[in-house]
Amino acid sequence: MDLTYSEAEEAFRAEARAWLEANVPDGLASGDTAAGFAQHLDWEKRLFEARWAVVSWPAAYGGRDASLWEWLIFEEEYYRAGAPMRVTQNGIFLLAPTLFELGTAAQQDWVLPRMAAAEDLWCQGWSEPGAGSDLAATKSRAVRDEEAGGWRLTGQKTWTTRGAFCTHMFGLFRTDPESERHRGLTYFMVPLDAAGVTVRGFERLDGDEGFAEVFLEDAFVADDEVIGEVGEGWRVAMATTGSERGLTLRSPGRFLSAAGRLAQLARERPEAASQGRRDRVAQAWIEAEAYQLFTLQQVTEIVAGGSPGARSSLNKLFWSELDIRLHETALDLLGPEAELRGQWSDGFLFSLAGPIYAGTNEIQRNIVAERVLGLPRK
Amino acid sequence: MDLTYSEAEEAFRAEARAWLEANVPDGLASGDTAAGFAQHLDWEKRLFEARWAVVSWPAAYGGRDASLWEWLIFEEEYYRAGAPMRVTQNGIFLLAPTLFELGTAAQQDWVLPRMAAAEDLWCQGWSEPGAGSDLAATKSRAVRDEEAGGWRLTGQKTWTTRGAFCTHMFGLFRTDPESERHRGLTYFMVPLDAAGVTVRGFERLDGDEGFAEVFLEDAFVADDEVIGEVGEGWRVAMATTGSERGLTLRSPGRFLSAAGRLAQLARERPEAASQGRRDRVAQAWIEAEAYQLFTLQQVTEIVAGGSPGARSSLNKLFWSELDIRLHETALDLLGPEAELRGQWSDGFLFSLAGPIYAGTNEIQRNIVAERVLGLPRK
Amino acid sequence: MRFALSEDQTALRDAVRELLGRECPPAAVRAAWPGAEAAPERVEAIWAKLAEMGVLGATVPERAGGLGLGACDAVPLLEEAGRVALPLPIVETAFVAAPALAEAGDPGGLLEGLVAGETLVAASLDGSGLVPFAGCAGALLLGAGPGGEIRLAGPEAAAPARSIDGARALGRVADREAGSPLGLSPAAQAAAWDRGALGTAAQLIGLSRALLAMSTEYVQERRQFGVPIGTFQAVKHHLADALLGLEFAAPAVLRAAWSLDRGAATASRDVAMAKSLAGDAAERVAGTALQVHGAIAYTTEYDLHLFAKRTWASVRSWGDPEWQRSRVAATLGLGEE
Amino acid sequence: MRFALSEDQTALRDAVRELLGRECPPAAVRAAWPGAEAAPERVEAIWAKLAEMGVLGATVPERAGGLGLGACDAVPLLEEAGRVALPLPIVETAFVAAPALAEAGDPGGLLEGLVAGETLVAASLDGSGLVPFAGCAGALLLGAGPGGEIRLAGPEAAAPARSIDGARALGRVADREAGSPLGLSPAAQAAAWDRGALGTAAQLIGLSRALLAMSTEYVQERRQFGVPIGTFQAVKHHLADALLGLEFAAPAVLRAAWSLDRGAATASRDVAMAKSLAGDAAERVAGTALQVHGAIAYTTEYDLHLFAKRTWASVRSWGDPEWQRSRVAATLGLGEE
Repeated sequence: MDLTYSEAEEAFRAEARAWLEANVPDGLASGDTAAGFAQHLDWEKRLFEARWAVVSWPAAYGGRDASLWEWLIFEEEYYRAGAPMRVTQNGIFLLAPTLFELGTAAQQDWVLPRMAAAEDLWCQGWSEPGAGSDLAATKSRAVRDEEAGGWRLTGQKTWTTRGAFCTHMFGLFRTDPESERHRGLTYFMVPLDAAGVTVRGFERLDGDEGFAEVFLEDAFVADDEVIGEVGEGWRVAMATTGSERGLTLRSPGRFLSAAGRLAQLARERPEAASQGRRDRVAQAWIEAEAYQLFTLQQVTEIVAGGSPGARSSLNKLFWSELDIRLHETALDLLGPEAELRGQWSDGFLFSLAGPIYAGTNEIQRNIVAERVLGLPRK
Repeated sequence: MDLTYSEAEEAFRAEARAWLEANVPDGLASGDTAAGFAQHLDWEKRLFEARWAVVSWPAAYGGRDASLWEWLIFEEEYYRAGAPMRVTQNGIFLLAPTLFELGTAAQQDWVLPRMAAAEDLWCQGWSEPGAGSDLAATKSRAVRDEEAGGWRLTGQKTWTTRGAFCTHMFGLFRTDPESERHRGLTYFMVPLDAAGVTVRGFERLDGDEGFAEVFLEDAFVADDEVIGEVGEGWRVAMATTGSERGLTLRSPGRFLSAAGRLAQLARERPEAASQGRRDRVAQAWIEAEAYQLFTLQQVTEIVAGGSPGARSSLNKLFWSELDIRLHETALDLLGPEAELRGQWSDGFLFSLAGPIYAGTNEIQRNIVAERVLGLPRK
Repeated sequence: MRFALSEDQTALRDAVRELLGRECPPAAVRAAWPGAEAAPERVEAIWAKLAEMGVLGATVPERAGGLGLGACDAVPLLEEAGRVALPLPIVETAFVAAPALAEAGDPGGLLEGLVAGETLVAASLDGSGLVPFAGCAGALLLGAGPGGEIRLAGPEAAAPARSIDGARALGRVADREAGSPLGLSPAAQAAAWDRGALGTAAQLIGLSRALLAMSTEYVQERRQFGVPIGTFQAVKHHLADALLGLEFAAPAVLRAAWSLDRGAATASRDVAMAKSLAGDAAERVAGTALQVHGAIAYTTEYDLHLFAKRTWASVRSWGDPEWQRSRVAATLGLGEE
Repeated sequence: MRFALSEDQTALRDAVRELLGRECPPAAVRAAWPGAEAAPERVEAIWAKLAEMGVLGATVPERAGGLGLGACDAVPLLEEAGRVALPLPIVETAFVAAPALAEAGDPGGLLEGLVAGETLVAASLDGSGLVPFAGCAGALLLGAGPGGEIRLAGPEAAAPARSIDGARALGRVADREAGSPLGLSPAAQAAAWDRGALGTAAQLIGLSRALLAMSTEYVQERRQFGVPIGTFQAVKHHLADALLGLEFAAPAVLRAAWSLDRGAATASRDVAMAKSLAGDAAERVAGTALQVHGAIAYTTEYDLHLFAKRTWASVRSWGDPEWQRSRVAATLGLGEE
């Protein structure tokens, strides 16, 4: 056991903290509106210029070759400083890990630096109207265009976060028309300005245009936009969903910061903070700490060569349900003011998506029961 | 809406209250021990002599022809007076409704008065080692003995509450050896002193010998001990399980009384009753009231000719989980003293059985979803 | 003993249900949101029809042009208003302001217009200064806190505020001295609070019934992994639990109405119990509805959010569940430390 | 940064796990119940073997005959003691009394016998006067309340009391002046309380692991409706939730041990967090274990109750979860009203 960071790590923290304190912008509009997205892009570009956009990536792609520990430290400081949610996160946290693992050198060299610099903006194309939790039900198809050296994509993707503001999309398409379920799928990167692609933004629960539908009709994608082998898309995608559910999207820093703000709210409203509510504030704060400790244990295992595997479903269950409880407690402290639009009510609406996306919590519980506890599938 | 009782009903209440106040015994030993059972039998006989044992039955069987409202009033007064759990309840509340509905006049005339008078003591023989929630998996069998005019019973029943102290058992046996699941079962009444019957008591969670296994080997039961048609046992039993889950076993009086004692405990221990705990005490008390109100609504429907049907699963879910929460709150108020044997810890252990017996709460939730909300089975 | 609505009560409720089902589909609720494409006239038309049926004056004495009905008659109607997420202050106008104004001798001369559907009255008695439906009201009832002094003010006292539920037309009154005192007795002030809390509880029951019905329908249509998601045991149990809370809250709401009508000593406690049970049940139903719908619930293009947001706002209006339980605790001798 | 046991710590833990797995099967736990058929010698033999391995003196300084180890070394061993529901005061003797006596200069001259396994010490510092394992102890540590004065008394100070867990050999001390003060500093008194709470938290983790393992095994064997009940989604989700609580409590227990060893300013807070998380997780695991087992869990002939009853008793010993959270709340500036 050694729960201290090294001097070098503490120096890294100090550098990050100082830069963030000096640079974090105040009061950006929501990154899920057209105007706000532009403001966020500006912030993303500043992050990139100071080499804070992708700290764990190689220096060649704009990163700092940071260790997992340093990545955790950066995330902690990022949220502690009140910095905004990353509008580039779907590329950085979902597509990039796949490229690092299964992309060609050419793909890595072309896509990653532009992603880090927020020149290309990536959205994910997982869900379809009939395929939400059930990704294997993907119906969008890709037909071989031998002559042009690529594929013609047709179908509809939906719930693509910030799709209306992005330049590229990644997702699965069925390349073998005879195939069923997990077989015959291929993983594509799709430029959204290609002919035959139409994007329509639509409103999320909080009123922002945070979602989009992407319609494809014979849209051409070249061979070098395929990640991994043709027909192996399911396996390729699983690498990404693993990291989506795992450490990356939900670093402890976010919840530690939210729990700290919750305690602050309770201190500011002693008349509303009955003892029962103080108990819930303490519970939320304890759970944020517990999530941090669980993560430290998990990163220790990863650093030692282990892999969280199905246990990353435990992360997803814990943070997503903690996030809701934490925000509900804040709303209860706010009482009649809870319904006012603002940080807490918006955060509450946002938190409600947690148990739904990236594999519903019902599916995560199945995974924990079957793959961690070893219960029979059928 | 009329939430008042009539003058006659209030007079009934006054009579019951006066008699109970004068007669309820103090400090009986547990009715699930041999010594305690004898004390309880004495109480049961006094109840019968004063015609309070089976108020809703016809006078000819020892009852008072009480209405459902009067029955509720009696139950309320019974628990309010701190009177003990009824050791005769499995006969009165499970077997008797079946006999009233499907028994022959001869069976009714013979069995019911002796049951009311606590001369015959009935235990239920539903569960078998391989058939708990899944009653249709019953394996115990009955073979026809044409000559003797009856059946030979062989098999094993288990979890029969107070079986070691009872004189008779009712339960299902497979009369058609070729049959499967719900078909080919027959409902028998079995004298436990019959040759070939062995009863072995065993300990419940609270340390009392409250359970028994009943082993049958070629035990003879005459034809007139069959209720309903041979082979129709499932249908006959369902009438009983309906009332087991329904109003009868868990009248609101029991929870109103327990919630009142919980509030008393909180008043007596102001130092332990933090505001958070007071909130839980109030919640338990509110839920006991809600159960009472739900029941009044339900009885109104029944009196008007309706039947609760699958909605009785809502009763079971609510009272069984309320009972646990209520006792957990008491244990939290008691703190380190919670582990002492006594009314609250015994009540807690007892409450834990609630979500298990008479159809687990998992099965009850399936019933609510499928038969009340109309969701598809498969 | 008879715990059920009378035939008359059922008939009136069914008529209102039929009216609102026809006149107030989700599109009408959307029309009440700021910047809505649909015409707000649609919303106004509903109010006129409710007035025509006598609903707005239901609890106003007959001598003052109302129907002279009680809470047991009105509460089922408010449940129906909840079921369609009616974007109008029916609880505040018909169930709080109308009896309060009648009791106070109608100082502003509003009652006739109120019963006729010409004047909408918004109300906020919790002292927060946040007034739902201030944006569409012709008058405001403003309270200093539960059971405290109540003042009557003009709509100009409120500035617009942004609610998560755009159809609430939320306003904020900064001036605690706005308007003039109604001059109600403490008992009438307490009754006004109880009526607001009970009416909101009834609306929450209706909202929950709508959300549960939508969810039950959706899980039978939506297929994943080759089967309707309603066949999954986890989905079944979520919905069973949602129904459970709702079915045990609804009778408490009706009982509180009965206690109010009878002037029972326990009336305030019974209202507190009703609002806390209804609030907790509704919060659970809304959460469950979102979860079983999955992503589709998470867009405003789907109707679910209209009902869920009204629920979240209403749960914490007129006393949230924990506050209401503290009132019950006090009656159990579990006072403040 | 390295959040994991060292190789030495793991090896010691594995050795203790192996020993206890062999020597302390459920039959040995049963032997500790009053009126047990099995011989109590079986229980005594386990203690002797733990002494032989050095476990009882693990946290005693080497100069006093111990191993001089820290909380991070000891806590995994206490988890193992929980895993087998060891019916002996290992937390109290080896983790509370041993360091406290060493700190106090061993006034009763008990330390040598304690390390050798000859003297068992029971402890109760919460001021309730209820002392688990008083019935098998040679000495008692009695506290006036969390962090309060601690006295050393003989076993005759306790009269037997009846616990739901017969193996706890519960005693009750009526005389608050029994024995004589140990003369510890306030800091040492606070540390003794923290160690008791943390050790109990570790035992709860072990108990929960055992209960969860039993349950996971049982639901794969037990068939109803023609399939193992572990295939039902409701059962799967119950067990997944039980694991979830447990997996997020266990690291907090280890972190609190680290904080104690380092004398961190946050040590008491970290212990409070650990005990509250472990207590809530354990209560949930025990309830789930009972529910998925069904009727069989409800008889004392099956072993489950040995673990469940120890759990229920331990959750409310050394500060229940809510009390522990109030300590955390105080560090967040959310003091008493």
